[in-house]
Amino acid sequence: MSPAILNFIETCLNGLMAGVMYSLVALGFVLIFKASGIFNFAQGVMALFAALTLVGFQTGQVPFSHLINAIFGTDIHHWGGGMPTILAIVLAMGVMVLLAFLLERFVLKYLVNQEPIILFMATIGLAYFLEGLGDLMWGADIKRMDVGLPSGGSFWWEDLTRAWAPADADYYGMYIDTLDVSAAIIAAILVTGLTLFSQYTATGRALRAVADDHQAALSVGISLRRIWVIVWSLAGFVALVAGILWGAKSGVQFSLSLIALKALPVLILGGFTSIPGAIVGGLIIGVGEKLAEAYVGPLVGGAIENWFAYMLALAFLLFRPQGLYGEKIIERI
Amino acid sequence: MLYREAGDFKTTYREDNQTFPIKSERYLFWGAMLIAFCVVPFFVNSYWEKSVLVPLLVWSLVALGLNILTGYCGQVSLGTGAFMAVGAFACYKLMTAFPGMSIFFVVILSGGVTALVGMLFGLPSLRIKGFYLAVATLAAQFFLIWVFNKFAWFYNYSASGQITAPERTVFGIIVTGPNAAPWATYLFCLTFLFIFAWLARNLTRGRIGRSWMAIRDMDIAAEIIGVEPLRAKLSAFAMSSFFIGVGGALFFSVYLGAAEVTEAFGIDKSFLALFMVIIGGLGSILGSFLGAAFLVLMPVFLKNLFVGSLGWPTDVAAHIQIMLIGGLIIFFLIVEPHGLAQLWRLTKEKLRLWPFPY
Amino acid sequence: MPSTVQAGANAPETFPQYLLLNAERHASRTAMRHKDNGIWKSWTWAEMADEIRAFSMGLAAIGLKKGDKVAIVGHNRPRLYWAFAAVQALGAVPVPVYADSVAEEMTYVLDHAGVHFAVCQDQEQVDKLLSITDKLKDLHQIVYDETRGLRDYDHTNLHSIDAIEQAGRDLVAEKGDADWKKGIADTRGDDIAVMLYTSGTTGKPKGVMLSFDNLVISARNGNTFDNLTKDDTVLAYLPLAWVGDHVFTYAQAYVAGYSVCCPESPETVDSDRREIAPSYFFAPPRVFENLLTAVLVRMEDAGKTKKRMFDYFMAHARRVGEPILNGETVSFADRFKYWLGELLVYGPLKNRMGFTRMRVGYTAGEAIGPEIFRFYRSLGLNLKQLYGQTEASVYITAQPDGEIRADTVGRPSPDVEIRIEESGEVMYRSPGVFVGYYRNDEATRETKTNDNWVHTGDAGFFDHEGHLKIIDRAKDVGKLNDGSLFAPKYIENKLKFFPNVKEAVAFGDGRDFCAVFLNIDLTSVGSWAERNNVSYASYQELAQHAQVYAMMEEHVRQVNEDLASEEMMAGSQIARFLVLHKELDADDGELTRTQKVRRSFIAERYAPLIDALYDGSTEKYVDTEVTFEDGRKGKISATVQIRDMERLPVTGGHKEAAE
Amino acid sequence: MNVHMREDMSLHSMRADDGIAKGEELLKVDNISLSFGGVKAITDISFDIRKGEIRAIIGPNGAGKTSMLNVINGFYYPQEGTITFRGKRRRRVRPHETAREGIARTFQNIALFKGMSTLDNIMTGRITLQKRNMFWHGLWTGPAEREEIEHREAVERIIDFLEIEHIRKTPVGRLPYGLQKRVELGRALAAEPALLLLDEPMAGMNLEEKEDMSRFILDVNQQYGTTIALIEHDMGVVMDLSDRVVVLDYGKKIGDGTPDEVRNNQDVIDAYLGVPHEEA
Repeated sequence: MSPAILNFIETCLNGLMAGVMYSLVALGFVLIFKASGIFNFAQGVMALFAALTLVGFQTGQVPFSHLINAIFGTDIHHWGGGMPTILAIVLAMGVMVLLAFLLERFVLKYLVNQEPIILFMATIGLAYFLEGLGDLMWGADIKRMDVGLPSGGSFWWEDLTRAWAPADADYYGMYIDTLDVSAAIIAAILVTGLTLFSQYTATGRALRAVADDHQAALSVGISLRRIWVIVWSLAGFVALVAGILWGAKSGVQFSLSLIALKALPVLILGGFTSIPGAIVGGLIIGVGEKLAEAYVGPLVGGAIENWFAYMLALAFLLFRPQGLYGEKIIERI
Repeated sequence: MLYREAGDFKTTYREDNQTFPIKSERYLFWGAMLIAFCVVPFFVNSYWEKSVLVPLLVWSLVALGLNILTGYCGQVSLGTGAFMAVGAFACYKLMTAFPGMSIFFVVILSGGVTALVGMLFGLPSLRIKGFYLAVATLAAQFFLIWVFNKFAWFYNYSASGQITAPERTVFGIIVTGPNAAPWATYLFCLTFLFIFAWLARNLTRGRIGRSWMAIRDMDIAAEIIGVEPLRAKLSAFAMSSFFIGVGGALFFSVYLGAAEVTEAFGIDKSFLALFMVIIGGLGSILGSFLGAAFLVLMPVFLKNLFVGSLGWPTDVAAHIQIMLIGGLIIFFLIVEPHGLAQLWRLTKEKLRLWPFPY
Repeated sequence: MPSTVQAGANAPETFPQYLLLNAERHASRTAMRHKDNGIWKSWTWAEMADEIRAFSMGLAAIGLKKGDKVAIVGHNRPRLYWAFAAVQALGAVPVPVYADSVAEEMTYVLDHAGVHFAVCQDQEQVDKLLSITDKLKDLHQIVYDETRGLRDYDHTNLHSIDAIEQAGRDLVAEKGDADWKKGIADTRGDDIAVMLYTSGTTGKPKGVMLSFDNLVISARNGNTFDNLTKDDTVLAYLPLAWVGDHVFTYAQAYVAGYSVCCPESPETVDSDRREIAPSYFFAPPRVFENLLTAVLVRMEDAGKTKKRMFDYFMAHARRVGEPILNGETVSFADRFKYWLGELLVYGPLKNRMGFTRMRVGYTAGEAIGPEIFRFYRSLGLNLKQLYGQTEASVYITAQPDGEIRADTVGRPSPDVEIRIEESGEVMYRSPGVFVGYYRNDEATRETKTNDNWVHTGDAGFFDHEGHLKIIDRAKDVGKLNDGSLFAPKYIENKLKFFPNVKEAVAFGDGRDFCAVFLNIDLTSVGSWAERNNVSYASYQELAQHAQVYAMMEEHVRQVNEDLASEEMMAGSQIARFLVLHKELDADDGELTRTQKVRRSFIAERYAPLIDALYDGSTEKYVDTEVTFEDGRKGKISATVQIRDMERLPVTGGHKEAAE
Repeated sequence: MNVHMREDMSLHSMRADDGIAKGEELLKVDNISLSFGGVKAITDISFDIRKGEIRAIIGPNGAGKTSMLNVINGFYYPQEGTITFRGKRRRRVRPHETAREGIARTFQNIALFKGMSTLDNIMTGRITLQKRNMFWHGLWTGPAEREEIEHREAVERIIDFLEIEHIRKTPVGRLPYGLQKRVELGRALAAEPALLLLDEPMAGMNLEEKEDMSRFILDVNQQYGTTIALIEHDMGVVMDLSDRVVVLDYGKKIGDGTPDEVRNNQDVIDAYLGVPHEEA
């Protein structure tokens, strides 16, 4: 095959990898929207917060160290010993579940049947709150996320693909980052796990029931509050995984929380309520973005990455306002 | 308790339909205007002007604009930051291209330009609603910021990519640029706010206001009784962008002086504007001012509290400030989803019904 | 614009003449307002005169002539008030009728008055009249104000006021209003101004004929008595056919020139009163009573703090309010606390009730509970009592500012002479005395002596300050064996003003002492029992409960203290009382449908108990037949306790009636 | 002294007269068929509405009454069939255009604007008659305000007509069901319609409220000459109020004529008594 086609394949592959990352974040949105009708804008910040907590535990950082120093004039930062990664992950997951529990008790309980715009606003408030909390607890400097995932180029793949090109072409094989590969695998595992969970387990069915109709779910005895704690913990778990993968890729810093904005077009394409939609949507956006960057970018001055996804979603919306999988909206009067 | 309405009856529809039907409130309003226009300018110093008054006035204007779109017409928009940027850049280009033109008309014209851009990005609202529309406006936000960043023509090919406001005068008084007197900038912004608040009041009291609110409350029924959705939604986008454009122009020329687009007009500005409208109160002009005041004054107050009196480092103070803002927004949405304006209306109603329970 | 009046130099004698005068002197002042379609429409005196002229000449054009009777049926509407003057300008006589009365009631009145024309408000009234035209042989023209629904009625002798006024305007344009004005100039003081039918408590309603002099002079005296001027405003909300409304919103308005405001509809009277805030307000006690209960009920579900504050300041007002209003000396601390109360409670309360600008307020028609009367005065409202009758053009006695008592009706009004017959009946003579009852000379002779003194039918006496006290209907007043006056209603009213006493029946005429039956009020005594966890199985058991008797004894003792303070009544203090084991009920014939005691029936049915009262026994076994709600008959038997009360010596003399 | 409003009760002060005499055909629908993705809501229905009459459309639940109403006012566009209104054949239009032609309606389950008061809700009915553009409204004092007052007077006459003065300034969300229905009728009347579509105006009302609403409907028809298309279940009401009746069942027309003709029509009796219906 000619280098041009190979380059195209390479961009597509990278696009798919990025797409998986987007659908991972989008998954968090879908979970919460399905179960509580809340469009959780804070999913991105939750990923950042989870990542910060994980790194904080790993490196043995003292939480709220800045605040303590400011109040008592002390100067403590670390308490010596770090923590094995697995324990750090479990602890971080524990913090996320605690966060979910507190959230349900102090916020969601009061916002039960508010209009969607009010709920949407509450999650933006939550995003600000978590961002401030994360910085306050673990400090705002950029941290390195290392959980033992392989990273760096995959030489094996590079040699294999070089053989596909004709000998004389000066083609040096495709560059695939192993981290992306492992991320894709983890995401795939997570997605299948979640789909199985929601389809076949009792709580999964309860979760889908609540998503359809709160009153109906309540009437058959499903405790709305328990379901919400579960859902937000699941979203916290997805955020943790996303935080790890994104953190490993581009470091744990504020820009991590902006991935939420990336997930929006994915949700538009895939529809807010379907898990497969989130996955397919993520892949489309990932590939689309990379291709646009590669082929359209140079014509208009490059860096079109951050707005292209929106334009794509917008164009898509104008033809199918209810997204990929949503049913046609019939207005009755 | 304070209201003595007995004997205050209306003999014409004009009286019945006026902005402040209750006599004591009319006096309260005009008294406040007198103080704002004639008393405050003498006492304003550069600290108060720069960090409190001018941002309050400018942000009130922006919040008012967004309230017309989201509060009165029910169209959620996350593109306020970008529309402010359009206003700012239009103002910059006009100032540099026509140095002779008075800053007053420059600001109005840049508002006009923003109105056109607003209508353009309002077109999707005809087919899509709610969250989907919010995403469409997000597209506008990122696209416009990218355009102002990428094409150097907008910032006159300056090396730093920044735009700076040259000095301009109104009736001979310097209003923009470094050596503008505090009271001049204050009065300049205040006049703008007064005119636009009066304009917003007039638009929302008659047929146009009602067609917007009809679209907001139930757009199918509104269409069936004769409200043309295209005209109503686009006029809301246009008028809202006009206000935001003027706000953006003043934000750049009078308040910042110099601005770099991604830093000055990012997505956080859109969120800030939306917070102001929600906390202030959707669908109320007073709500826009209350929301703007709350979100402009609160950080200043917190900064003074944490850094000033408690002496904490600024970054810790900044983090706590963000936390508090997020927390307060959630608190408000729980306690009073209809915002400060509703709290004000409830207290007023309680006072009028005093001593009887509400 | 009607030109100047040629009625000669002397002051106008009739209302049409006042109309033309006011059109001159108050040309641009507002005469009448009406809330219609959301806003208050107003007419100046000049405009009103112009409208009335057109209306009057239009009526003349369809055959209304001097001496005809014109029925006026409807709620308070500007055009119905104009009808009065328009009709009087032609020398005809307006006859207002209660708008809410059913067709049959209206038939008797309209037929008796021989009505030729009828001016009514809307389709509802027109239908009522059309349904009884066969019984009214003289009625041949009906005029209506609101055209709603009347468009396709047969218009041979049915006209809209718009059409009438248009015809009138054409006539004025054609040949001017000279002869109309001359007609007004010819009207004299002694012509009949209006005919008001008294609501027939005693037999069929009688048509009271009041002349212009009656009304104009009474109105002039009334205005000077309370210095009412052209700057005052009045809310017109009472039935047109009631003399109170006619004198206050028509007669005195024309004489003083103040403005009259008609509410949008009977349902919106409260909010309209708040918007207008009248400076001069007149209402029967039941209006003040309903307002007070509305206030107390709404305050019940106010927040705890607000309720405590309200009670605290109301208690303070009850203690200090009236003295401040009467200008007596009050300590600075109390005055300051009252000022605080004005800011926090009384001011807002008056504002909500629309009384902020009320300078003078009157209540009349029946006795007002002292508790209610004191409530309004303690708020700083100048509420006064007035005693009057239709036959007297309202004014007989009125309380002057500064001399206000809870249980008197004040001094004789200007130009009114009053004397008390030896039977205790109050007689009066005044310029306001009515001409006579229409087509009922025999009743006129009975009520009015030939030298113009009028029998009020009420018994009363002057207390030591010269204030008249009404005690009872004349025919019910009796004598104790020792000759002292016995007025059962006066004693019963005093007892019934206690919330725990629902009904009381007094006996004493032709006996040695006064004795009383008492009926407890189940709701208030029941809630008292609940609060003090007193258990009771039935009404009968509660009524005979020892603690309830003690409570009743306390009430009777207080009434005796009251009576003791007036020599005339000291003799009829209550010597013995018992609490009836059964509620007096209209189903058993013991009360009339309007809850008034049927004395003779009770005397005969409870004869054994009455004998027990007077034969000194301390208890009496009795069983009485009762009809239950579902009509079944049953027997209730009980041994009823009888208590003796000691009678206090005459304390008389100290000013304030016992608290 | 303020100027007095025109006292005459004529509502049709602003809408141009359409030159159709009373009793002539105002609206004609021919062979209308409407389906929602395979589900046939209406099949081949034709009937006409004459000017000045009260035309009832009755039928059991799900017979396609409301869908037919939505076709008449342009909310749905039928797959087959033609609609001629005032002699003009109607092409594919948006609902707000039919409102401008003079078709107003009330809704089966109330569609009032919760964010506004009774007065504002009825004023929105005037939107098709108000002309002043954005500029004048910005200025307000002057022509825009005069126009607003003129329309306020017309709305006040309607408020007076419907006897709802006491709730003029209350938000509609707080009103009881019966009053909300009356406000909705007020909003439709405010548009001074040539054809007024009433979708079950008396559903969920007690006897007294029904009598009031019937009186209002009759007054509107007689006093203002408004042609009314009425959907109603209560046969008693239909028989008293309507001049002619169309009976629909399973999306087909099974009866058309005066109330008496329809009452004795066997198909109608079957439809209402639930005789088993052979599938179309």
